[in-house]
Parts: sequence; structure tokens; C-alpha cells
Amino acid sequence: MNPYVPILVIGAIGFGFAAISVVAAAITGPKRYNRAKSDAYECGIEPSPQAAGGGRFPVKYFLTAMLFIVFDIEIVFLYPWAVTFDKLGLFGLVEMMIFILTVFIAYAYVWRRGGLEWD
Amino acid sequence: MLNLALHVGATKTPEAVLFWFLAPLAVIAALGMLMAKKAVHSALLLAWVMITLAIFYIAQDALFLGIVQIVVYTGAVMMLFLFILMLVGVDSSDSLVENIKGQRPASIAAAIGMGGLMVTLIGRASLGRSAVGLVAANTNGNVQGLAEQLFTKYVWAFEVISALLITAALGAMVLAHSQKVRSRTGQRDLSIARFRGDSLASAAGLPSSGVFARHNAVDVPALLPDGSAAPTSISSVLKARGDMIESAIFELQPKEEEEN
Amino acid sequence: MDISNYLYLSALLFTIGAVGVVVRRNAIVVFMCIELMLNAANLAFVTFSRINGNLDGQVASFFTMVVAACEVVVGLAIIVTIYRSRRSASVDDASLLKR
Amino acid sequence: MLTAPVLNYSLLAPILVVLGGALLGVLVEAFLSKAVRPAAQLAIALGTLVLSFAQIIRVRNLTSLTAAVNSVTIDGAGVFIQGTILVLAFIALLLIADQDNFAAQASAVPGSEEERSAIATGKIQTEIFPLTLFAVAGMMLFPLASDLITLFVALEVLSLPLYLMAGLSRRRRLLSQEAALKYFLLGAYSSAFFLFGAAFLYGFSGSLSLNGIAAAITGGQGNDVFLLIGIAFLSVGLLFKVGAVPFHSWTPDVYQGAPTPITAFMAACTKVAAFGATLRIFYVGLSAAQWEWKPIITVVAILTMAVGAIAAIAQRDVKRALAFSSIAHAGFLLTGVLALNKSGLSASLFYIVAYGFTTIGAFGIVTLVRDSAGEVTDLNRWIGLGKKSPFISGMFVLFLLSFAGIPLTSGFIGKFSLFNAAYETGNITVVVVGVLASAVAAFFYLRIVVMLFFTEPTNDSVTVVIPSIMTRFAITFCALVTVVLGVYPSLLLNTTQTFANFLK
Repeated sequence: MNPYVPILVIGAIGFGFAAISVVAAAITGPKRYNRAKSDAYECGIEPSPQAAGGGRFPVKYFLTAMLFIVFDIEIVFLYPWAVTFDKLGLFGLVEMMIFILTVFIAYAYVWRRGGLEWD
Repeated sequence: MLNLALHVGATKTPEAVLFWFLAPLAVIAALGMLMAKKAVHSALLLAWVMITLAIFYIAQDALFLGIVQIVVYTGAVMMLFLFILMLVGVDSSDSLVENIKGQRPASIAAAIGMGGLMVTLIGRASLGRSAVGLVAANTNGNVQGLAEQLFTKYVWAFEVISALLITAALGAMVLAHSQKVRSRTGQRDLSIARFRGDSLASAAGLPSSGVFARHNAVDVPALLPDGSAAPTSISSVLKARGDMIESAIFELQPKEEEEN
Repeated sequence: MDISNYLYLSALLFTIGAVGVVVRRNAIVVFMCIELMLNAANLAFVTFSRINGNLDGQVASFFTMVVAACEVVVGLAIIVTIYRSRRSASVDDASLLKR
Repeated sequence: MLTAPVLNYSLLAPILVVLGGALLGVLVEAFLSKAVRPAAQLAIALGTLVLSFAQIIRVRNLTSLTAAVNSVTIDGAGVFIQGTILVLAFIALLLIADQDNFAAQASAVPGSEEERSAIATGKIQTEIFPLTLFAVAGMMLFPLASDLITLFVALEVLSLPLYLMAGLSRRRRLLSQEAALKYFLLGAYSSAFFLFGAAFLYGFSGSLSLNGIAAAITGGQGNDVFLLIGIAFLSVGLLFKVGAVPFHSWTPDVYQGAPTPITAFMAACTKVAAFGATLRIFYVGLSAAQWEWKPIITVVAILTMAVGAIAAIAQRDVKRALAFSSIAHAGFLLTGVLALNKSGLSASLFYIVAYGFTTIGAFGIVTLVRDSAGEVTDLNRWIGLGKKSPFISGMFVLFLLSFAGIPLTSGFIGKFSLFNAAYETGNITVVVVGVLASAVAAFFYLRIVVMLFFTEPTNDSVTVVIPSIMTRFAITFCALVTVVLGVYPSLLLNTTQTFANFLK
């Protein structure tokens, strides 16, 4: 546990600072509300009550997120490989190259089919 | 926990404090996930359970797994869940699946019985040997130890995982990606359309709002040289939102009669 | 504290997840309950890895996380498809798989 | 420096070829034009399976525990099951290639303009071929895997493509998508059980390999409670996959909703692979602890046979009826797991071959019976079909007779040798229930025969379409296998005898 004590302390300080700021602002600051202040900030345009599409995300966000996960997993494998690269030597390199090339095929497919285009 | 026959080695006090602080919270959060009406609340509570487990992993000498838990599970998987909830509508609690009817109470009873049985059984278990601990296995570092196993003993499973990744990408594309029937209109297409169109009036581009207008607001149309308003100068977004004011009221009145 | 407490926790979380799958009707919540079960299994793997003193359990847990992530991609893709189909009120298949 | 792990590529070649073919398929999807894709994909998929089968022939007599470090065991039974899966997949692929059964564009919302234009422009979702190959690779790895991690990974590799493909039907798409959802949720549920069991088996033995677990059981130094929990949960996961009775509820819905060629593929190949793995886990890993699991598996086997046979009678839908029949067959196959000896294993191997071909043939015929809206699966509308197209109906009857276990069909020999093996080991109760269940099932199948041939047809909109050459070949081949194995069972029985051994 010892090495994590500083992390815990940092976490506690961060949390404490955030809490104190919020509380202090609430106590000391002036409170004069009007309609404009409680509106959402939208660069001067009056905010519309609901975003386009009934407040729902279009599917393309989701597609991007899904593809992100696929390559996120690849990264997760790369990290332990990189850490032990010296010990693994050539066979480790070959294994990882095969793995990356295989996943790259998935990337090629996604790219060619326009999965990475936004609209 | 009445009968703790499984003496597999006691842990140090800090870990006990950590456990007894976080474990009840994890169980409460899991129960909350089960009970919560709104799916979003369930998702957030599940994220909390996962973070708790990540802390437990780190406390149990599985540093790398703790990090992966946060990066993959809390960071990516739960984010995806939240995206889906945004897609379906945050306030949705509608039923998407029909479970088998009538089995519900029986299944709950069976599941609780199973859980109770398991807890009792674990309580009665005696390992017959003390816990080894991971100090020896982690001498070169947890990530290194894990990597050595991963890339030697389990290398075949590791390579096969790539098939899984491709399947996932294929699945996402097949089910969620609509291929365009028509290709996107590019700059070239647009300029061809401008010059080959019916009139050359807009060949130099549409007028922008506020030019020769009576206000410089974005929702006020530009005035053309003859004094008539140009509705095309207003952004189509405003038009779609219904935020456009009737263009005609901004037009200059013709004054020809007075001059003559 | 006894290490077996982690196993109790794992069993409890697994049971909560298993109950949730049966009780809840919303496919997304059901799927989250399954994720909870997988996490419980992972906790058991990590704890046993510590008890047994080898890293095999941690490797298994690692593989589980990775595989579960792929499963999530496929599962949520299916859920999204269903959701999109259902919203477009097509009634020709209204009865569906009810018995 | 670590010593490099040795992968014996020559022994792994059958799986590697299939994986390579799947990757090639994905590349084709990425880089070839729409017009060439269907033909190219079909050629690649079929070629891959043939090539892989050639590799199987090459390695058929080799055995190894260390083909992929310790993750994979190459042995007689494993190679036999792999070969069976390849042949069945080849036949199923011929049905799948009849693309009329699949959604033109799966991402288009049913009933939308986009879907109509996709159908009008003749779009085809050719990703089905690489997905099928990935599933086949997983199926081939699953019965060979000899540690719990590889088992789990293989299970997912075979399941994920199937979840996807179950939702790709061209007609009645909502039903199909719902089937996919149901299959996915229950499949993931069962994987969670499998994993939890695996965790406790690891806790018990300190090892993830089946041999390590077996050694810990015989050594007796482990904790029996962990062993019990481990076996229980692992079995639940496996029984879900094979569709045994308390865990069967997904089977009829998924079989009904999925596109019929995929149902054929799923019903035959998944069951073969799942039983291969189940047999290996119980024969190799858990045989020393048989007193802990035999009573429960016996009950499950009895329940499965009984419920499968009885519930089939009440069905009004051909695909659901065939699903329940496949549940009953899972029960029969569990008696092979219970036997725990060489003759039990040999009989199981024979049975999965017989069952696999019969199933694909039966579902293949279901794809042919149609009206203007697509396949007709309502049994009442099949009445009198025998008068309209006696040949196809005759084939269907042949498959049904084989399901029922009537002599001169492969099903009879399969059941006979399985019950024989179970009887030898003293599982009399199971045998009695099995025979009774077969009798009940036979009644149901005979009812269909009467409906087909001895009842006047009532409506004329149902027709049997002229099958394409591929479908025709697939069905004929299945019928031939069913008859030949029924008449000359020794052709295969000798082979299964030779191959019926697990390397420990």
C-alpha cells in the first residue's frame, strides 16, 4: 500500500479543494439570478428547448465509439508488450506484428467502407 | 459471515480498512443498479462498482489489471453504454426485450438461493494450505510477469483474440453503418451546379446576411441592389429551426412614384 | 481481514447480476447486469491468483476484460439495430417472439 | 531473455487456414468492387474449407499436447470433430450462399426507403462469408482447447459472429433482430456462468489447464467446495450452449427468428463444437470427479430428452418443432457424456455426424417451402405438400425418420450405439427415458408425415421453389449421408472407433 499513500493524499487534496471552492462560492458570492443567467450558454443564440433529433444522439457517434473500443483493446495489449520488449525479443516482435497486421485488416475494412467519415 | 473457516492468510490492516469501506459501497451500488428505474442511473452505479473493483485489483497486487479495468471497462465500455443510452433517450425505461413470463419469481428465488448457497459454501470451505501471495510472482513487476505469461504460455489465445476484434469491427459496421447510396456533393459539384444552373444570379455565391440590410443580425435578410430582400442570405440552420422572421417586412418600399 | 472476504463479495455481486438479468426488462440494463457478473468473475480470478500465488488468474481476468469489450461492441450494435427498427413503426411483425 | 514459445504451425494448420480465409474475406470486403464480391467471397469461403479439410486429412494421425504451448490438444477425437465441423460448414455454406435469405442492407431500418432502395439496387451483405469463417474457426478451436482461457476465447470467437448473423434475415426482420438480441443476451449470460465456474476451478487447482485440474482432483489436495462450485457453474455455461433443458428457452426462439440457413449452420455446427468441448472437459478435466457431477447431468439429460420430445408435439411452426427436436438430441448426446468410456465417446462422435447432416438437410428443405411473402414455416400450411412435390417432401420425411431413429437411417444407428454405451456403463434409467422419448418423438414425426402425404391440400399459395444447384447439392448430400450411414453404418463406425480417444 505504501507507494499509493501519496496518490491518496493528492486525491484527498484535490477533492478538498473542489469541495471548498464550491462551498465558499456559494457562501460568499452575491446571489442575483435572472432568466438570462440561468439559461444554458450558447454563444448568444437563444438555446432551443431540445436538441435536434429529440435529444438523442445519432448513430454515427455510436459507431465511432464502437470502433474506438476495438482499437483501445489493441493498445491495451501493446502496453505489456512494450514493457517487456527487451525480454521477449524477436518472437515477441513477430507475434505483435501478426496481431497488429490482423487488426489493421479490420481498420482497412472500416476505412474503405467509409466508417471513419463523419457525414 | 459467521463461519470463517477459510484461513488463507490474513491481510494487513490498511487493506482491511479499504475493503470494509469500499465493499459495502460496491454492494449497495450493485443493488442500486438492480433497482434503479432509469437506465442512466444503473449505468453510473455500475461504473462506480467497476472503479471499486479496480481499486481492489490494485490492492491485491494486480496493478496492471486495475489500470486496464479503468481504461477498458470504466473508460470505454461504460462510455459506450452511456452513448447507447443517449441514443435511445436518456429517460428511457421502456422494455426492449420480453423475458419469459411466469418464471420471474421462481428465478429470483432460485438465484437468491444460489447466492446464499454459494456464500455458505465458501464460508465452510477450508483451503488446506495458506495463501501464497503474489510477492514472488511479481518480483520483476506485475506488468512484466503478466506479459511473460501472456506472450509465452497464452500466446495462442492472444493471437486468436484478433479474430474477435475483427468480428467486432465487422459487426459494428454491418449493423450500424449506413452506406451512402449517392456520393457526397463536393466543392467541385457545387460550383458546377452554380454555373450550369438555371440562372447565373448566384454564381458569385449567395449574399450574406446583413449586407445592405436594415440590421446586422444573422436572422435579418440582406437587401439586393433593387431593395428587395434576399431570404437565401439567411443560414439554412435558422430556417430549419423556424427562427426566421418573415423577410418581406425588411424590404425597402419602392419610391418610384414620388420621384416621377 | 481474511482474503476470502473478496470471494464473498464476488459471489454477492455475481448473484446480484444474475438476479438482475432475470428481473429487468430493459435490454441495456440486462446487459449491464451481465457485465456485473463478468466483473464478479474477474474479482474471483484475481483473488484466486493471489491465493494460488501465480499469475494465471490475472491473465485469465485480462482476457475476460478484452473479450467482454468485444462482446459489448457486438451486443450494443444489436441493441441499437433493434431500437432503430422498433421506433419506425412497422407493424407487420408486431407479434414477434412472444408465446 | 525468455525462451520463445513454440507454435506447431503444421498441426494448427486447419484452424490457421480458416482464419486466413476469413481475413482474406475481410480484405475482399474492403478492396473489391461490389459486383465481384459475392462470387469472390463464396469461392474463398468454400476453397478455405476444402483446404482446411485437406490439412485435417494430413494431420489425422498425429497427436500433440503442445501444439500451441499447452493451449491446444491435437488428438483423435479432436481431429474427427474438426473434420465433421468442416464438412457440415461446407454444406451449410451452400445454403447460406443462396443470398435471397439475408437482409440487403442490415443497417437500413426495416420498412424504410433506404431498405427498399437497397433491395432494388440488388445490394448484398457479403460480410456473412467472413463472419461464417470466423465462426467456423472458433468452432474448430473450441473442442481442441485444453485450458480454460482458450476455451473461453474460442467460445466467444464462435458465438459473436452467430449473434450477428442471427439478426440478418431478409424477411420478418424484426423477428430476426429480436432473435439475435435474445441469443446474444442469453449467450453472454451463459458465458458469465462459464467464467465464474472457471474462476473457481482455477481457485481449486491453481491451474487453468484441464490436465492441471484433473491432476488436482486426483491429487486431492484442493478444496472440494471450490471444485463443486466450479463444476456447477462451468456446466451451466456449457449446458446453455448445447441447449439442455433448464437452460433451453432460447433455442426455439432463436432457431425460429434467425435466417434459416444460419439456423441450419447453428443447429449443426455449434452443437457439434459445443459437444466436442463438453466431452473433452468432462472426459479429460473432470472425469476423476465424476461422483460430483454425474447425478446432476443424469437428471439434466433425462429432462432434456423428455421436454424436447414432448414440447415438439405442441409446436405449430416447423422451425420451432425442429428446435425442440434438437433439444431432445442434446439430451441423447448427454448420455454419451455420462458414459465416460471409449464406446460412449465413439457413439457420441457417430451421433454428432448423423445429427449434423440430418439437421442441415431438414432446415435446407424449410428454405424451399415458400409463398409470395417468403418462407412458410406454419405447419398447417404444409398440409398436403407431399402431393405437390413428392420428392422434396419425401426427403423431408427421410430426415424426420432419421430424427426419430427409425431403422435404416443414420439416426437409428446413432441412438442405438449411444444407448448401448450408456447401458454398458449402467445408466439404465437414462436408456429407458431415452427410448420412451424416442417413441414420443416418433409419434410427432409420424404426424407430420401424415400431414404431408395423407391429407388433402387446403391452400394453394404455398409452393416448393425450384432449388438452386447449391441447395440441391446440399440437401441431396445430406439425404445420401443419412441413408448410407443407416444402411452401412460400419463405414463410419470403424472410423469413430479409431478416432475415439482424448489425449490427456
